[in-house]
Formats: sequence, structure tokens, C-alpha cells
Amino acid sequence: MTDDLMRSPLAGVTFTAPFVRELPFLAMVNLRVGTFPHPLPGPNRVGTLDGRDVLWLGPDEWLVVGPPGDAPAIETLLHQALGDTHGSVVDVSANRTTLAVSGPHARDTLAKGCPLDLHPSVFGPGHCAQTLLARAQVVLRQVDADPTYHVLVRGSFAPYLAEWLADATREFW
Amino acid sequence: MTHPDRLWRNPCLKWSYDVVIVGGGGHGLATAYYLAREHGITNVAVLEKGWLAGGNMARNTTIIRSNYLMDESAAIYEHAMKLWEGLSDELDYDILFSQRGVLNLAHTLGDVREGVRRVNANRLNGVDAEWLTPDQVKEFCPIVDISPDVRYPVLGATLQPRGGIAKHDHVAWAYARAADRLGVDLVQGCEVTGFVRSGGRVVGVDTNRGPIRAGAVALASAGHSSVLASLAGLRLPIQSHPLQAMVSELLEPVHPCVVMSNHVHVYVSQAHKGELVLGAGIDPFNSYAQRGSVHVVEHQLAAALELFPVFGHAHVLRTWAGIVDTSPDASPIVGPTPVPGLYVNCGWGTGGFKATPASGWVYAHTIAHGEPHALNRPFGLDRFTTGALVDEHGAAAVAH
Amino acid sequence: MRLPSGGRIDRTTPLTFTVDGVTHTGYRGDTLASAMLANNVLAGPSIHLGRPRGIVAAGVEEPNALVQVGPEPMLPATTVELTDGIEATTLSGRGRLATPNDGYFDKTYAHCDVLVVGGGRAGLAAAVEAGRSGARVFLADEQPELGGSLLSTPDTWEWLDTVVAELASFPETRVLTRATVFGYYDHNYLSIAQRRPGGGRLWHVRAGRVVLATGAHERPLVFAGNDRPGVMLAGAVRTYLNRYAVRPGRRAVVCTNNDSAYATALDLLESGAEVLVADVRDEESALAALVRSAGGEVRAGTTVTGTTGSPWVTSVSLGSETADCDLVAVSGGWNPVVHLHSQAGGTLRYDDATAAFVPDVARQAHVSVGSANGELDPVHPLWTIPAADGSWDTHFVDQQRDATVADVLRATGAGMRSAEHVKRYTTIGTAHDQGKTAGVNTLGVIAEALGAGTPGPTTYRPPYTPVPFALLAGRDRGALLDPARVTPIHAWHVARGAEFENVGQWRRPWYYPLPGETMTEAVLRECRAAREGVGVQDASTLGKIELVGPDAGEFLNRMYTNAFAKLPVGTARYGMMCTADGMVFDDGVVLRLAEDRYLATTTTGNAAAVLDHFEEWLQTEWPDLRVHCTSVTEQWATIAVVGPLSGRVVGALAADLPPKFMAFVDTTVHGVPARVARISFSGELAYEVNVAGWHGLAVWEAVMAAGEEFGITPYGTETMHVLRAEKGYPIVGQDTDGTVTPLDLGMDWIVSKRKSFVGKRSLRRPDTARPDRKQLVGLLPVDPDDLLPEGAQLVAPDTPLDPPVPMLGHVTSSYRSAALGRTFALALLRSGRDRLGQVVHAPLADRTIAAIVTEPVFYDPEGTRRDG
Amino acid sequence: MLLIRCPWCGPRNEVEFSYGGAADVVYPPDPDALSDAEWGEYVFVRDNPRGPFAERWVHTAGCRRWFRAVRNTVTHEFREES
Repeated sequence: MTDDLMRSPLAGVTFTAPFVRELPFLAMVNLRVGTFPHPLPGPNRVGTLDGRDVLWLGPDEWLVVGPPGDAPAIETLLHQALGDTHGSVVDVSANRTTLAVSGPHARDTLAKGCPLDLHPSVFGPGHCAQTLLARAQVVLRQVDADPTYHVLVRGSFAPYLAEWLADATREFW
Repeated sequence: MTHPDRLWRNPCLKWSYDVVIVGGGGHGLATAYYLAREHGITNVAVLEKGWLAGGNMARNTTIIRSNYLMDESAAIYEHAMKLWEGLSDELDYDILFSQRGVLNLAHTLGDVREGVRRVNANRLNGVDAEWLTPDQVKEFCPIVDISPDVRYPVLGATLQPRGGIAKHDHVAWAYARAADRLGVDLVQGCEVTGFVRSGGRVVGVDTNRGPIRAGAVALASAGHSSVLASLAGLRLPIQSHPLQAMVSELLEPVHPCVVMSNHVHVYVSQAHKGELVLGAGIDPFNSYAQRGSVHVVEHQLAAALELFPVFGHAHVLRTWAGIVDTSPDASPIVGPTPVPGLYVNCGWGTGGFKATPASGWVYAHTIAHGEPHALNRPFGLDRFTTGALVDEHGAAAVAH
Repeated sequence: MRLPSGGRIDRTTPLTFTVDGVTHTGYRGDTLASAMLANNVLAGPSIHLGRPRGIVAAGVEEPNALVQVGPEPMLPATTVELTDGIEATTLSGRGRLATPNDGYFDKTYAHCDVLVVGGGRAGLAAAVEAGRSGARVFLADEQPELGGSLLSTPDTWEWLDTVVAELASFPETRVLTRATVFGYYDHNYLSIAQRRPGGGRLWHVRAGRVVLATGAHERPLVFAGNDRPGVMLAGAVRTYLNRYAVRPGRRAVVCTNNDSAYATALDLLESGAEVLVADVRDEESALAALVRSAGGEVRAGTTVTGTTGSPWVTSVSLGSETADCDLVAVSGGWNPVVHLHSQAGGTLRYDDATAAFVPDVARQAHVSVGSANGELDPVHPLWTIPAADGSWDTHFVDQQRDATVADVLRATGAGMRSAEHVKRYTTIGTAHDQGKTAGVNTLGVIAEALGAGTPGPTTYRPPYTPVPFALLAGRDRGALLDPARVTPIHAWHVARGAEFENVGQWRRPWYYPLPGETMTEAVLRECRAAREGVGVQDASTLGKIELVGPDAGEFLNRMYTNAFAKLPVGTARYGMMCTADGMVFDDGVVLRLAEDRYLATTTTGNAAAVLDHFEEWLQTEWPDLRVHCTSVTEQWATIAVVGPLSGRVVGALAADLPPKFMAFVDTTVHGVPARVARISFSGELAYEVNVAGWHGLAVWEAVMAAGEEFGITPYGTETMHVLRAEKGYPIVGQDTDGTVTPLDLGMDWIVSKRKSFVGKRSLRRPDTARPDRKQLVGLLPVDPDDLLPEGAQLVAPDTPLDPPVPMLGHVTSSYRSAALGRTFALALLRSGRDRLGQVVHAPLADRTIAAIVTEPVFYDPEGTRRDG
Repeated sequence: MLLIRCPWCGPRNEVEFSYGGAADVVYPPDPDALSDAEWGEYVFVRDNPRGPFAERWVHTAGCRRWFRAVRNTVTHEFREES
């Protein structure tokens, strides 16, 4: 659910490389908790919770990602699950936007700025990591084996990262 | 280029000296020279575990300036500058001191504010300083890109016209030769492994060549100060970090002065033979490895090319690192210690080379009199108890 | 001369090139050096002595043949692949920078199980073995094609083709050519410079294991006149013969102390040249018979002692005899290329048999193989060969630096005992070739001069070969140098013609000039609007941290100088933080969102630092506190609507308004969820409207529309600074510099006496508690039109201006005030609070400004305006 | 470029981390009870050994956790800690 007053950080940016695009407005809720009644994914992995993706961010921190507009429902879900347990649930949907980088050049493109080993034997679908892409902090996850990667980046860094990607992909198109 | 034939003797080690200086770098050699020259104390040994001036003295980017912000810093560095200005004559050795001017660029409004503050403070402290507009920067150093549409445009600069560079090896050899001629023993390959104590007092050192008695022991060992001081049971507020630098091949003259930019972490000059000499920022972690991380060099060169597009075709020939001794307030520690008979001179961080003459001069005074000179009185260890720091961080986030 | 057949050059593709303006031809597959040699072209004269010099080597170790190609200075001709139309200029050891580098240099990270450095025989064998195991293998070689020294031995080319084909069949093996591994750093991290058309690529490789198959460099011999053109390394002669089909001479003297040069002698003979082998060893080599049977001459116990000829060599002295020749092929033995082993922290050992430094102990996961590991012919060490006349001043040790044995002797004569001193004294090893042919010879010469037993030791530092600045810089140029962070409203500011300033990585509107307006005029206009009507500022860059948990209040109490645990829900409080040293670290407003939930705002530049600070204390000191921090800096766009008419504007858009100063409501603005707070950094009635970042632009535009009838005026950071300074609110980092305590700022009220907080103990140290510290005061220039420069130093009026001048402090902020109708300033002044009402002077370069010391609050000291 | 093992995220490049200096320096439970010298020692004085050094890092670009590691300040090797 979006409204026409919403503008994504990369609205107006034309992606020259056809395999890069923005997925704006995804719902993201930050969960920090010691113990949680439902299973949550372990380090560097993506799990699910009631149909939403759950990205591991740290030993007591996860990011629950849903479709645009889903944040209030996720918050309710998490609060209910927590009950009286101490935990922090914060809507951070507008904190970041998401870039999808996919296809045969995706890995080589990301390797130009990401120090992680993205070889399929090391980092595959269902993996995620907080890391650096060029000079921006990102949450990186691999979505499928195409491969498709999602790069979650702070809104203020998104124009920089888009420019960096335009440069990094220029040998591929 | 002609050098006098004889630089120094390779003397036999005696069993007792009035003063033993631990560390044969620039500061140790200068201290020995001034002890002999200014205070008539010539029964002095400089103990160097490697080769003379082979540590930070051999690894720095040879920039000399005295435009420090704080009054205490300006005073001691300006004292150094005055000594530099007469040093070739005094030591009868050409140290290739070239007062070509040092620019400190400003890239943000905060930099501008700080730069203007420094220029005003410098002038009142008797340190030559000017504020330059971007156009004046261009005039002074034509290869600097002052276009306004770069990521961090040049908004102005401080200029110290009397700043410049010297040849580090010549400085060391000149002090060594002069000290040697005044009777100081320069002993290489002699590593201090401990201290000889009597009562509470340090009365000598243990070395890999046996114990040596000393009326006073003076540390001048930069990045190794903590390790040595700990042998005397003294903890210093010092951390040792790699500081990297690099040099290009010989190039025809293209860069007429010294340019420094704290904001983008660049400082560069062109040495007298033609190589570009560049320094990088301090690696964040503690290290005694004389080795830093390559990304520090990469970031620094990216910034350098933004300021100096013409450098793109130059090549890095060598990279290296020194071990810099950083203190909590980015100012040195020079003076007596709580351990009688033991003196310390460290914490110069990135400012060591430019301070060499004054550091030796005030340290010699301190050792000769048993108490600090007015110039180094503010730089005692007690300031970390009283809180009277001489904080140069604000003025020198990447000071060099 | 070019041989009629053979070599790996493509004779069907002739190429035209010029050296110093003279046109020559060569072939695809040539290097510039091989093509120069084929055309009898000299290198540039030497740097100091101006002696003629020729090509000596065939690889990166070349000391003489430096050229400028187009804008690129200082390329060894031996490493330049010949292409059509190259215009080269020979250099005398010094290059010229003239134009920016517009090449495309990028970087990439890579990971592998095994990195093999060097594609010669040993490297290929290692790569194939690793590749067969299925491992992820990287093979990097500096040449355009794999093979290394095999490219100089035609009888191995069939094997080479087979191996290269097998490597290509491994899916997880990657071969990089034209790729020089130049740096070996900690934790098996290596840097590779790859030459690519129009630029290059820097590879950063994290390798599981590293195989160093980097080969060896041949050493010259040190005899009188050993720099004369035509004196070449024997192995290089062989490379030119076999790989490039270039025969550098037809009457050759091969001078050696080991067996390796005999292969060169045999190949020269086969090419039709005359050959005399002068072998310094008394015992004749087993290979001598082969040379003789091929028609050559061999003399044992003989060596070249001098050369003649101008510029090319025409004869050599062999002791008392003379032999005519046009080529002298020398071999003083080989130096294993141990640079990367040494860079990795590995130790070296001097090997007597080969008179070379060989790898000893590896420190990281690397192994040296082949000649890089010292698998070499034994040599008879011969560091210097005396001349008949006893002179040493044409015995060149470092040709590129024009340094001779005489120079080394001068250094040792001066008292130098360390090789490092001698190198510095003579400059040996510091030229573009990094002393690759000079280094070990120098150590040998020093050892001889000092009567020491064996030479050494030595270490190597990156890079192995010179690396362009542009390659290391990569794509971090221009806009990519550093991210420029922008707010959701940025496009509006740009369209409105704002001037921007950099604040940390952020681009913030500085002021919004109207056409023809100066900055001063614009700022006065913006200030007036905020004081008299309504202004609006994009404050989205402020850092924002949500702190959630039952102990959040207690945690904030420990971090801030003032207390937050009892702050009522729905209200806000200004807070200040110190470092452990007691100095002001950051400030901002903290909102209590719920019983267990706070929102702390930070300064723009310190957002990340404050979050790190919080996490550090929470995780490392007080893990028992039940608090979690989450950054929401960019979750919220923040719009500050300021001025007496601000309520009219916000009221038109907001469903609800906060009831009082320092209160907030969660409501809607322009129909979207919003948090509206009554917070003022200007002293005026002001509302801070927070909406989700993606609504920021729409709500900003709605505010502009709603404010249009009131003349709403966007303002930037400069106006913000003026407004807050009129109220005496300090800016951390401008009015403080890391040496200022909250008490110095006159903010005793914010320093809790009852609770502990980080830094509190520091405030009562003797110096920190001194009454005569520098304190924040206001200044009013005696001439109300005089603007004190920020950074002006302050002195007492009767102070003589003879340096060093005792200074009292400095001006931290200074502006023209529309509200006051005059200039004013803030300053840090020694004993400032005792000087209220007194005059101080600011001596500038050209004049002195007098100002009266005042309280730092200039405007509405009673605070009546914040409620409208 | 050090390779630093984050106890949570695994081995990562040095650029993802920030350095925190010496580990095991405990905040005094009652700073007010300390003399100026003791407090100055806590604030400013840290070990600076040549060799193994217990130090703190924070995985700034990753999980933001602070952790302790022992690294040799001469070789830069991290000691494996269970």
C-alpha cells in the first residue's frame, strides 16, 4: 500500500544498466530482542515469520521485511509475540530503500565494491550480510540463484550508490 | 653533492656515562648534540638498537612548519623553526632546508573557521601565517584544482611561507657528526633491555652488550617508548600506530610547495631530486610492525588526485610505515618522570621530524637542569592528572 | 638486428612507432624494448653523468630504458607492449607530468583457495595441480601471455600450449595476464595491478594459500665501464633472441660466474653470432665443451675487466688482453624474486651456493617454488672486478642512479656500516627500477668494502613494481570520492537555487539567494522572515536514535549531563553529553515517546559517533541495562517551521498541535502520519514536523504552500546559525573544540549535581575546575557595523602587539543580525564571565576591532517569543 | 587489510570495523572515589605492548557488536580464542 505523496530516494533516477532497479517502500521493522518465542534465523541468514522475510542483522537484532505498507501489521505481530518480554520494535521502513541487482553480471558488479566472497559455494540464496558496498553501508541479501541480490541502503546514500552502480556496470551493457 | 668524508666514529662502548640517551633517531641525536654544545655535557652515549636515524627519522615526509594552534605548541615548534633556519650553518652541513611554503587547505566552512583562527593566533605568537583565497592558492600552487564543483572544493588555505622541507637523512647525519665531534659516543646495534635501579632511582641501563651506568637515562624512542618505559615500571599515555607514506619516481619540478589537507587526508611535496612524497593518515590500530593497510594508501591517493589531477600518471615506487607515538591530546610529552633519573621525550605523533631541533634543545636543557625549560613545561606527564591538556586535535585531525 | 625467422612475434603485423621522433618498425608481439633493440636504438643518457646507455634487461628489472609514451612518464620500454603508432621519448631517469590521467582504472575484490603468482614453469605446474583438485585457483602473470622464462626457450612451447589449454578447462580457475601482483599484505591479502585497454584494474585478492612462482632476476657484473651500451644481461639476450627474434650483436663476449649463461652462448652461436665465453671460474664448466663444439670459444678463469667503444661497446679487456665485440652478455648469478615473500613477513637467508637471498621462513600461508625458492645454478660470487688502473668510478652498481663502487666506498669511508646508510648516502636502489639489478650487488660490494663475511640482510616493501597513482585511486574520483548524503527534500533545494555546504558527508542548504542577492542580503532576509513571519528549514540531517527498554531512562541519565529518567511522556528536553575527559561531545533534544521509549537527536556530524558511543557503553560497561538502540535518522524527514506565524502554517496542516513548549504529539500533517514537536533552536515559536522520509518532499511542499500567504521563507544553515547565536545557543564543534566543558559554556544548569554521568569526574580536576578557564561570552563590536572574523583572537586592550602576544581567547561565531540591527559575536574568553562589560581587542592583519564583552544571549533573554 | 573475525558475522575486512583500543579497562564503579591521578590513569593511560594485545573492535559496518580480540602488534596475527 502506498500513497501518491510518497517519493522514494531514487525516484527520478534512470538506471542505465537493465539489471539494476529500485524496489521502493518495502516495509522494514527492526527487532532487537534477547529471547523471542518464535524461531529467528541465525547469523547471516534469512528466515521467515508469518510470511515475512526476517534478515539476521546481529546477535540480538533482526530486520523483518514485508511488502509496502505492511509495517504496522508487522509491528503488531512482533509486539504480540513479545508480550511482556523486553524487546525493541522500531519501524524503519523509510530508513532504507532497496536495490535489486540481478543476472549474470550481478556478482561481478557487486565484487567491485563489496569485500565479501559472493561465490555460490559461500554466499547463496537465503544468505544476508551487513557489509559495505563501495563507501556505503548496506544490508546485502541473495534472493535467488539467478542470482538476484537485494541491496538495502540508507536513503541518503542511495543516490551515491546508484551513481556508483551506473559506473560499475558500464562495462556490462 | 659532496659530503665531508668522516661522519662519525664507531666508538667502543664505555661502562659509564653522564647521560645515556636511548634511541639514535633525530631527537636522540639532537639531544646529544645540544647536551654537549649548550650544556657542556659530553660524556654522553646515544644507544641505537638498529642503525642511526633508521626509525621514524628515515620514514617521515620531511615537512617542517610551526603553525600550530595552541600557544604552547606554537612556541616550541617556532623555536624549532628558528633553529632550522640556522641549522645548516650551525652544523656546517647542508640539510637542504627549503622554505618553499606550506599550505593547509580548507574544504569546509569549519575548516575555514579553524584556518582563520590559526592564522590569527600564529601571527600574535610570532609565527608567519597568511590566509589565502582559492585564487591565491592557485597562484601559489598552480597544480591544485580549485574548481568549485568537486566533491570537496578548496575554500581557502593557510600559508606559512617559512614552512617547507629538509632532507631527513642529512639532518640526522649532521647532528650525528656534530655530536660525534663533541665527544658523544654513537653506538649502533645496542639494544636496551632493562634499567639498572638503585633505591628508587634509575642509574643505568642493561643492554645486549652489557650494563651501562648513567647519571641520567633519557628515552628518545618514539613509538617504542611505552615498551621501554614499562621496563622501568612506568606506564605512559602513549599508543603506537602505523603511519604510512609513499614516494614516486623522479619527476621534473611540478609542485612548488607543500600542500596539506586534513579534510581529505593528503600531504604532499616534491623532494629536491624530484620525487613526490606523500603521507597518508594514521592506521587506527596499535602496531609495531612498520606496516599499515593498503586501503589507507588507496583512499589517500584518491583524495590526492582530486586535488592534483596531474599526479594521475605518476607511479608509487615505495610505500612504508613508521611507528608513531600518539598521546591523548596530540601533543608531546617531554620532561622528567616519576622515576628519578629517568626522562621521557615522546608523543610527538606526526609532528616529530619538524620538532627535531627544539625537541633536542629543550630535552637537553631538561636533562642538564633536572627540570623542564619553559618551552616544554606545559608538556609534562602531570597534565594528564590535572587536565591541563594541550589539545591539538581540533586543529590537526591528521596533523603533519 | 631482427633475425629472419623464429620468435613469438607476428611477422604478418608490422607496426610503426617513433622514438624521439625517429620512425621505426616492429611487430605485434614485440615490446618497445625489443623493437628498439632490433633497430639499434639507445636508451636515454644517464641521469647525472650523461653517459650513453642501452637496454640491459628484458623485464621489469630494466635499469636504463625508461620512456615517456604519450602522457605516461617513466615506463620501462621492456614492459611496453608495442602497438601501432606509439610515440616514445627516451628519458634520463626523470619523467614529466603534464596532463591529468583520464584512463579508466577500477577495482575489484576476489577470493580464491590458491593464488599462484607467476605463470612460468613452476607457477603453471602449481596452478594445474591445484586446478585439478577443483580448488578455486587464481593465476596471475605480469606478461601478456603465460610462460614466463619458457617464452625464451622454444623447445618448451609445446608443453606450454598443453598446460595453458588444461588450465582453461578448469571452471574454477581464473587466469589473469598483464597482471602484476605488487603487494602482499596481512592475512593473505594481495594486490594485483592489471593492465587493461585504456587503463587498468586493481584486484584485491584474499587467498587461502599463495604460491610464489615469481622467478629470478639476473645480476650484472661490476666491472669498469659495465654500463656501456651493448653490455646486457645474458638471460635478456636469450629472451631477445628466442622470443623476439632480435639478435643484439654478432660478436659477443659472454662473461659469467655460473653455468646459466652458457645457454645464451649456445643460442647466440646458433643464431650465427661469434661467441667468446669468459668464465671467471678457474675450473672449466662441463658446458664448455658444448660451446666449443658449436664453434665458440671458452676461457676459464677469465673475466671482463673493462670496456671501450662509443657509444656502443666495441671491445672488452680480459685482463691484459683485448677482445673485439659488439655485445657483452653478463651473468653474475640470479636473485630469486623474493619481494612478495618478504612483503608477507617471510624471512630471507643468504645462500652461499647461489650467492643470493632465498626464502627462509614464511610467516603467512605462502610457499615459494622454482627459482623464486632459490632453485638456481651455483655461482662463484664476484661482487667487484678491479680495473687495471685501480679506479672504481665507472664500476656501476646502480645504473639508473649513476652510482658506482666509488660511491659505496665513499659512504663506508664516512663511517657508515649499515647497508641502509650506504643506500641512502649513495641513493642506490631508490630509482624507478627499485634497485632490482642493483640491490644484492650493493650488499656484496658493501660486505667486501667492510671486510664482512656475507652481504645482507635486506627486506622488501610494496609495491613490487611501480604502480600508477590513478590505479590506486580507482573510481573514487569526482562524485564517487566520498558519498554525498542528501535528504528526501534535496531536489527541492536544488531547484530553489540553494547554495550548499558540506557538513560531514551531508550536503545541506547553506542559504537560498534570490536572483542578484548577496549571501549577506539573503541571510538577513531569511533571518527576518524567521523572526517576524515564518521560515522553514530542512533539519532531516539531525541524527535520531530510538532507545527502547525499561532501563532507557537510567541509561540516558548516565550518558547525558542532565537527567532524563523522570521526563514525562510526551515531552522533550535538551541534553548534553561529555566525553570521559569531561569535554562537550554532543548535544540534542531527547523526546520521551513512551514509558520505555525515548528518541534522542544528535548533531548532524555526530550521528554515527553518538550511536557508537551509546552502544560502546551499553555493550561493554553496562550490559545489564535493558535498553536497545536503533538508528532512525533517515526514517524521519524533519521540517523545522519557525517564527511567530509558524503555528498558523503548521496548524493548517496538522490534525493536532503540541500543547506547549517542549511537548510533542503524534498526529497527521497533510494527511500523513507525523510527529510534531514544539522545539526551538531559534528562540521563536517553532514546530518541528517529522514525517516518514518518503513523505518528506510532499509535506515540505505542503508547508510551503500553506505558508505562501505568510511569505514563508526557506532558510539554510547560515541563518540557523545566526538565529541560535542571537540566543546564545552554542554549536558543538564551532563554539566548542574538544577543550570546552559544559561549565565553560556557562551551562551550569545542565550539569547534574545529583547523578553520575560519563565525564563528570573530570570536571573537578585542578585545571578543569580553574576559575579562569575560557568561557563562552557574547561580544558586541564597538562599531555596530564591524563584523569580527570568526577565528579572530582576542587580547586585553592595553596589550602590546609584540609577539608572542598574550591572548585571551577567540571569536567562535560572528554574524550580522537583522533582529539586533548590528553585528555580534560569541567568543571563548579567558575568565570571560568576569569580563562582562569590559572591552577586548581583536587584532587583525590590517586593523584592530574593539568589542564589549556581554552575556551570550542577545535576543529575547526572557524567552517570551518561544510561545508566539 | 586485516581480516578480522567478528564473533557474530565471521571473518570480515578491516574496513568494516572500528578500533576501540585496549580491552579489559573497567569503568570505575565510583569515579568520585578516585584521586585525580587515578582518574587520569583511567581516562588516558592504556597498555601499548609489543606482542599480544587484548583489544576491542566494533563491527561498525556489520552487526555493530563490540568484541574483544587478542592480536599480536608485531605480526598482526589474531590469536584464536575459544
